[in-house]
Amino acid sequence: MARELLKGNEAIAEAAIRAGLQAYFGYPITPQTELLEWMSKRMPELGRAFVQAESELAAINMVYGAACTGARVMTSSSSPGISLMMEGISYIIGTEVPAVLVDVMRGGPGLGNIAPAQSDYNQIVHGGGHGDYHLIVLAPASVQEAVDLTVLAFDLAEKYRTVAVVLLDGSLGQMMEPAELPPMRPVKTTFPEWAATGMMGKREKRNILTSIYLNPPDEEQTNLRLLRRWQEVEASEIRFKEYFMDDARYVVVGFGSAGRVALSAVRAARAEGIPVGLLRPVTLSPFPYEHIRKLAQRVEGFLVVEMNAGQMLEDVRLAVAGQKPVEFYGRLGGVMPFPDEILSEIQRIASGGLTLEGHPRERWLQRMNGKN
Amino acid sequence: MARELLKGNEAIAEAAIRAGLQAYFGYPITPQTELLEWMSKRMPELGRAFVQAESELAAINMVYGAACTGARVMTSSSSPGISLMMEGISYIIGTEVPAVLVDVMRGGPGLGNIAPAQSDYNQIVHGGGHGDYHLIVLAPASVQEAVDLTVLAFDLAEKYRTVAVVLLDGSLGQMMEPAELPPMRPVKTTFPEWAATGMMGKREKRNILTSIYLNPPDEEQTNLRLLRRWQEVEASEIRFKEYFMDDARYVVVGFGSAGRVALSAVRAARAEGIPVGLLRPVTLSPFPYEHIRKLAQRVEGFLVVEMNAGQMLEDVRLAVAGQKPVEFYGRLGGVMPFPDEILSEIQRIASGGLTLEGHPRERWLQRMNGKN
Amino acid sequence: MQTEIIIAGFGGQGVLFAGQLLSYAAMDAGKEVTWIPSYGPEMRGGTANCTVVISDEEIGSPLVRHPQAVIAMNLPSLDKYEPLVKSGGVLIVNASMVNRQPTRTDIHWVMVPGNEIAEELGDRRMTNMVMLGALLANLPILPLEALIQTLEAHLPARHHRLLPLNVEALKRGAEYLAVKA
Amino acid sequence: MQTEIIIAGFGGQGVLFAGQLLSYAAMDAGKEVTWIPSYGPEMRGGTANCTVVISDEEIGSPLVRHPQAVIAMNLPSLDKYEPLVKSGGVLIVNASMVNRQPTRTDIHWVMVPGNEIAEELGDRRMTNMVMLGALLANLPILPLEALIQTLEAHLPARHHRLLPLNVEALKRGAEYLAVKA
Amino acid sequence: MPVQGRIVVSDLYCKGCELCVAACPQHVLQLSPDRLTAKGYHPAELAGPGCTGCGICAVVCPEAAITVYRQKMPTRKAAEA
Amino acid sequence: MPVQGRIVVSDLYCKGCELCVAACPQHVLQLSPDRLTAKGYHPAELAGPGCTGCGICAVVCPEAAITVYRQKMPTRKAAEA
Amino acid sequence: MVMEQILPEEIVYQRPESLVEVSTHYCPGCTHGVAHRLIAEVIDEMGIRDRMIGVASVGCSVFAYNYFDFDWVQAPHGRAPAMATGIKRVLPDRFVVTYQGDGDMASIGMAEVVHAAARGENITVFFINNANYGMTGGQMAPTTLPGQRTTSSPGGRDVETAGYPIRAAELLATLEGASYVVRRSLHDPKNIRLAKKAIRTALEVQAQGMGFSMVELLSICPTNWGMTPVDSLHWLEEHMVPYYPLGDYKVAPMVAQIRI
Amino acid sequence: MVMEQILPEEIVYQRPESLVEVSTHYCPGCTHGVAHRLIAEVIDEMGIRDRMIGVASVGCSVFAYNYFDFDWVQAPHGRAPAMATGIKRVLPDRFVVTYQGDGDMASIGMAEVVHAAARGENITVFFINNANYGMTGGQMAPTTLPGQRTTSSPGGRDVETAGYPIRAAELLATLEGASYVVRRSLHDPKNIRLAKKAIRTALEVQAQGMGFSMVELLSICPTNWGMTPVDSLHWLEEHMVPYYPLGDYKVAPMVAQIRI
Ligand SMILES: Cc1ncc(C[n+]2csc(CCOP(=O)(O)OP(=O)(O)O)c2C)c(N)n1
Ligand SMILES: Cc1ncc(C[n+]2csc(CCOP(=O)(O)OP(=O)(O)O)c2C)c(N)n1
Ligand code: SF4
Ligand code: SF4
Ligand code: SF4
Ligand code: SF4
Repeated sequence: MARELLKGNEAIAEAAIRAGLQAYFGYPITPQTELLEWMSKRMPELGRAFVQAESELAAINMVYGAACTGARVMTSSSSPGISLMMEGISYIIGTEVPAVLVDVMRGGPGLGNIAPAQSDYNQIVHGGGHGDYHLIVLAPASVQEAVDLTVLAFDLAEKYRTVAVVLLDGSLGQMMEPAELPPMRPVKTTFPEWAATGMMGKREKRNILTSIYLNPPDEEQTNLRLLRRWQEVEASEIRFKEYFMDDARYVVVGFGSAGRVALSAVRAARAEGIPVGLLRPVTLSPFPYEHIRKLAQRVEGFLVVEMNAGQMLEDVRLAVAGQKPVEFYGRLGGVMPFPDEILSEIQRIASGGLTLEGHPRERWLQRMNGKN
Repeated sequence: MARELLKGNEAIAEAAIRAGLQAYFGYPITPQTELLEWMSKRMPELGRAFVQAESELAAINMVYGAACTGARVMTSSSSPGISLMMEGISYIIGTEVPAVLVDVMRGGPGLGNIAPAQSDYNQIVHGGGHGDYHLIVLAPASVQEAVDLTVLAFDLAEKYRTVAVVLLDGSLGQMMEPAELPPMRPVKTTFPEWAATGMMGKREKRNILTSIYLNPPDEEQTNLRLLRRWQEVEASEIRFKEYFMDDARYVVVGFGSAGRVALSAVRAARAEGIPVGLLRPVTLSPFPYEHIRKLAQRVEGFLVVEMNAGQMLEDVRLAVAGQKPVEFYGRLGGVMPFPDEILSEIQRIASGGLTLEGHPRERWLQRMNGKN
Repeated sequence: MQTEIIIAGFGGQGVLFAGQLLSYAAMDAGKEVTWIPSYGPEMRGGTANCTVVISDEEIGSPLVRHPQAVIAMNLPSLDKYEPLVKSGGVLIVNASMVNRQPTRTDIHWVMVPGNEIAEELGDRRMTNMVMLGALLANLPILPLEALIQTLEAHLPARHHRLLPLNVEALKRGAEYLAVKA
Repeated sequence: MQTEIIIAGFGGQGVLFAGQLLSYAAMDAGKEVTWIPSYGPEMRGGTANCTVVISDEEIGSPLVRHPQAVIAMNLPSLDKYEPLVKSGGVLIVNASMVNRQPTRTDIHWVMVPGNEIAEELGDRRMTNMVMLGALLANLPILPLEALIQTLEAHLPARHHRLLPLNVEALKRGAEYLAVKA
Repeated sequence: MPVQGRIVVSDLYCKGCELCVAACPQHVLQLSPDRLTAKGYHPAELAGPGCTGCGICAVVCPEAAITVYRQKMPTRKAAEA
Repeated sequence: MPVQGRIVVSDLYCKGCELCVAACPQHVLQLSPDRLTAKGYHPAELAGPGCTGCGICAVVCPEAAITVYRQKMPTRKAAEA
Repeated sequence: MVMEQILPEEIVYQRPESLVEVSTHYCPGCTHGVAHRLIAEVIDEMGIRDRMIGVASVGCSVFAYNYFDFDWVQAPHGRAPAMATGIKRVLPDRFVVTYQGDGDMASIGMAEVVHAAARGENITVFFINNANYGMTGGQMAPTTLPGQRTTSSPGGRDVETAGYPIRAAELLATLEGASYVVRRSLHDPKNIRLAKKAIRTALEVQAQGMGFSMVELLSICPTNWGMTPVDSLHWLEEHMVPYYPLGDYKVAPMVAQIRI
Repeated sequence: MVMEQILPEEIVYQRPESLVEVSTHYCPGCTHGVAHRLIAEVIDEMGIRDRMIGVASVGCSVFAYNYFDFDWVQAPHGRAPAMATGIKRVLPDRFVVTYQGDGDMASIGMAEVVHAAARGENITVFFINNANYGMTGGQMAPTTLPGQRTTSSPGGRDVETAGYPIRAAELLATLEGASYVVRRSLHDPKNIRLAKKAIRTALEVQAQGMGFSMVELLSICPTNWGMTPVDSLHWLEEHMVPYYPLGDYKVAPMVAQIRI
């Protein structure tokens, strides 16, 4: 297929459709709305289900219902809307049915604004819903990657019977880039064994999909089963991209848009002869802890760059485990960093600005006192 | 005041009332319901506001509204209900108005069960709502502490204009213990400067309470202001309790009920001559990172005990930063550990079962394979 | 010094109240105490139990795997808790509701026909008090008098007419064993 | 090699479309390209701009502080972006909508009476094409021909009757400078 | 002579709620005074003759515990419950 | 002779939406063909004589941009808008 | 069910096939059981068990899935109509029903049921109105009567502060998308029979793709009302029926044509 | 406002004091502005500006607080009635009003408005029905008319899949707790005057502690409808008014006595 110039939101929508999406349920919210609008046009055209739900709460529960049939389903929203989905996400994972969720993040907290941000990281990656659970989080940094990861999200969600989230910020949702869409996969015509589809003369036993285990030991066993399945995910599904890492003595770590802004900065630093590389986690969950731990053995320090106040930072620090200094640079509330800001952080680090003392967030906050 | 035998849920309710609670909004959910029921009786008796909301979503937004007047307000719920409050919590924090929330945790994910659990730790402590924010989390381990921390929660919420959460598990909500209630404080009759109370001829300028900052740099400044306020909280409000720590070579870390079960185990271990102490964080946020970091310099290893799959564990690991081994023991889905289980973990550690390799959760999961 | 007691039976047999009374008495005696029930919808028409821990110092775990003492108000409770009583501990069985005796030899167990004694007193709801009396006669954590005072102090006024009967039931439970022994 | 272009003006001046056309052309020429708009409700009746980055390799930041080239369709855009153009860069100003000339001396700037030329062509909506033509004449990232082909390829069929006019506008924009120079 | 019927109450389901007893137009049902189900309820039973097989007990039984039998009347078809 | 009035349109508020123009029963309003507000709108204005000060323009104006004046009629009190 | 005697007997009533052969967790006398039985009977009669997908809600009926012998899912509190929508849109030829209490549907789930009705979603909602929250121990529901004592309205529902009960059938009937909205009661054999007819009609509405149907069933909660089951039925009749008039609140013209 | 001429002139209309002297962000001709003005006029007339607390919702009117000169809070999407409840319960003698769009109130916020009404919460809801989601760019709202094209019903609202519009006034009128529920329109001077009267009545209802009041105002969204403001008013009159009949849907007996 040829490359087309596609807007992130629309590219994700079309990629999902081509991945065999059977039903979409969503609610408008900037900067995600084009995704819903695309669906409102294309899904009925293709004879597939589209419902503009009355709210994000309803949308996630429509997804939950449809997911219980084993169909390929998704919803999408942005930060405040995602907060409303937390109960539903916890139920979906507790029921072990597959679903895909797209979060096009914007500035918060509260109503905030509609500018690009990455401040839902913790909410998505570390469980904004109640109970112990993990879900798969894919963080594209380009429209092409958004397309590819959307398709992957469906496959992973089904493989592990869990929720897969495509997590991006508003700028990527609004951006146009050339990308190649996948070929149209046929829509599934069969439903999995476990699904609630009506017995239809095909099964003797009814299927029950639920997340209650009133007896605590049963719930514990369920939790343990989910954890073991998560171990499989961790073993097989960690993905990341590296740039200029061969001889890197410093590593910038950033995901999504922050990662690609960092790429510009790393290139500029390389042009100045600074031996810095970039690690861009593609799966935020499972997170490349082990890879970073090993990296920490050979490099001199890390710079984590995010469009939030240092959320993934803590995961990097967990992985580095005190072996090497970690620094942080973040922009907040819908502000996107420019490459030159990151470049000067890299320069600072390369010229001795590394320490194992204190918390990188504190130092960053200190440096931010001057800004704006 | 004399000690009375009080049920956790009811003790919290009455403590809140005596702390000058002006309005309560909530929705029934086990194992928290007695709290709401107590309020339904006492608040009208005292001529204060009680509303059984139509949902947790409505409850948190009633709290939000009432908090905007500067009144002392609270809601309470349990895990799935708390998930529904995530958007509201993010707004309240973004608007910088004070409110108190009680989460009496139960087994999850999904509908789960009503047995005691601690699996909302991440949701509450690390931001289950969208956007960057911090809130204060207090974790009582006894009815008396529940009483005291409830009162404290109001004071801290007001002092820092944020949300303070009293986080406990169902067993503590249902448990009766002797406790002394605080004296009845008079209800506030004045409202703070910033509150939306109507101008009432007292102000020239209207007060607007909002969480939108459409211009990203404004939102960034707001975020930074909140972060700086959070630094003050971190500097002044960290609380924890220690037992047998003077000569401890191993440290068990556990909060709430898990912490007190661990106390029994630590005592038993001490009786066997094992030099183990207990650290029970009382504030989970701000978390005693620095204290644990320093402890790590003098002890040989840590055992984190939780009624979840290792959520606070990661905070302990962040604090320890690879200095010393950390082990984990957790029970899930509403199962409470017995002291003997923790004792045998302590014994295992004291007899050389410590390593810096791998992740403690993996090892624990391995050990759990045999259980039940 | 710490003592753990589990009181178990059907819902409606007053096991939660018996535990609360014990807890009140312990508190009044200046001890630390925790009372923790099984809870939830499964209670409805099902089994109920509570654990009481009495101690001189801050209490750790409110639940114990191996209690010092158990009152088993019915057969399922006997079946469930007999194996769990701490070696050397006490097991008080409501003989009226079970069809077997305990089999353990490393614990002190007694059979008390709780329902019958209560019915003799004219009120079957007193079974829990009878059993509690029997417990205290076998486990010297608190004097019977303390319990009676507590009952006087904490029984809601509207139930005060039941006080003498409760006291009598406690005493009869305690005596039954004295008599038997 | 990477080139960054910002096109800025009022909403309704077609700045987003001009950027998209440039992006399409870059893509058709086998380049990497990103197009990113300002977005949101503030657009309504307000200002609009987009940033286009064209490169031979994977593009990092889609936003740049100091673009290589700017088309300023109105005065606020001139005020905002003149200081930001990279030293040595290009600034194309819609002379019809501003009342001043740029003051920087370290950049190459040109004044193009976009609206007037478009009106001469009979359609004021062609202003964006005129300006784009002028840009390409000053910034040799893509031949004008490539843009025209792209226009032919991507303009929706229902707008095809507008094609000649668009082409003409592009050319006039490019020529204006040639003439002027 | 009225139609004759009988009912069978399943001990697995019956919870002794007495709704059938109260509803029976012939007043021929009772809770068994001595029998206990495995769950500890006194189940409903026919107290004596007179059941017409009208099925009203079954209509009100929340546990679907009752099977109703009626003497066959070859001439007219029994109305469905 | 009909009552005489006049209106003043505030350039700060007016967005040239034309609702007042369409609503004016005397057809004496227009959008200023040449004047532009700071926000870039052609504001409404009286196009000529004939305004009765009826206030209908103000009733429809979404921006509360119009102040309406009317010749004083000492004898009867003007109805409120 | 084996016939025990060889007599000229016929079975005039037996437990429906669509009910699983297990004892329920409901309290003795609870009319959740009656509602279950009626639904099962109708499903048996229509022969649609194989095409049924139930959506259980949160409330005493949370375990409904243990009692009906067909596929079930379990919804978050109040969200059953949304889940049902999700299922129905993927599998339009299945019968999708929700079974919801008054706390579930009329309190936390109000938005979802209103919008399912407004969309004319081709699902059926069985709404059990027992004037309180049963499962959590008898708190006030949106349907609790004025003055009614519950564990969260200990002085009796005070309409000044707690407002007035919601009549869900009347409310949903205002929606054009709703095709069949009725209220029935389970307090005596006659009304139980009428309830069953309504359940049948509702499922026929769904069978014929006519859109949203809802059957409200007045029900008892002897445990939390603190009455015997028999007294509860009387209380229902005396207090609830006057407040919640039985009847048909919306019968779309095409529905009126259904003959069952 | 300075009188420019010394003439026997009087001001018969001027900008209300309760409006702040700033230009709004609304599109030219948007009747959100008319609704604002009417509310401000009534507040001026009643002299209650000092006791007002507004609850802004999420939609084009999110910044309402910038335009009214009294205290405001800003609610999450759909939750304004819950916030208003919280405020009113703490400060029962203040005037608490919400200002909500149709997406906000009739879609995501359905449960909150229904329950505020059911509780008879002594607040006033101003409900701006413009048949689409303005702020997010003109998607379908629950009030979008059958066949109406929006950015999320590009082929026109298909009632088969998207269901039927919700008539919020009719729906809320079924609730006993609601005291005053009416629908008005802003499409011409006469209707604007009637709308103002309704706003006045609603606030009087609140002043007298009579409970929940809601004024639905049919409104235009020229930007997303893709029409001029003048054409939009005609479209409203021709298409919306027939679907959303103007009138009083609930006037509690005591409210009927209010004379303004
Ligand atoms: C989000 C959420 N809130 C609250 C609960 C607790 N809860 C369980 S059942 C129930 C009420 C059920 O009442 P109703 O719907 O009337 O059904 P009934 O039990 O009376 O049949 C509540 C509030 C929950 N599980 N989830
Ligand atoms: C939880 C949540 N969901 C979605 C949005 C996005 N959103 C903002 S305004 C709006 C719709 C507003 O429409 P309406 O209420 O009709 O008001 P109007 O703009 O038409 O005046 C939506 C969906 C949001 N801010 N929060
Ligand atoms: S109605 Fe059913 S459950 Fe109740 S007593 Fe009769 S047979 Fe038993
Ligand atoms: S109605 Fe108001 S805003 Fe519109 S043109 Fe007239 S004065 Fe201007
Ligand atoms: S609590 Fe009430 S509703 Fe629930 S099963 Fe018992 S009687 Fe039925
Ligand atoms: S988008 Fe529509 S509703 Fe919003 S301000 Fe513009 S015209 Fe008004």
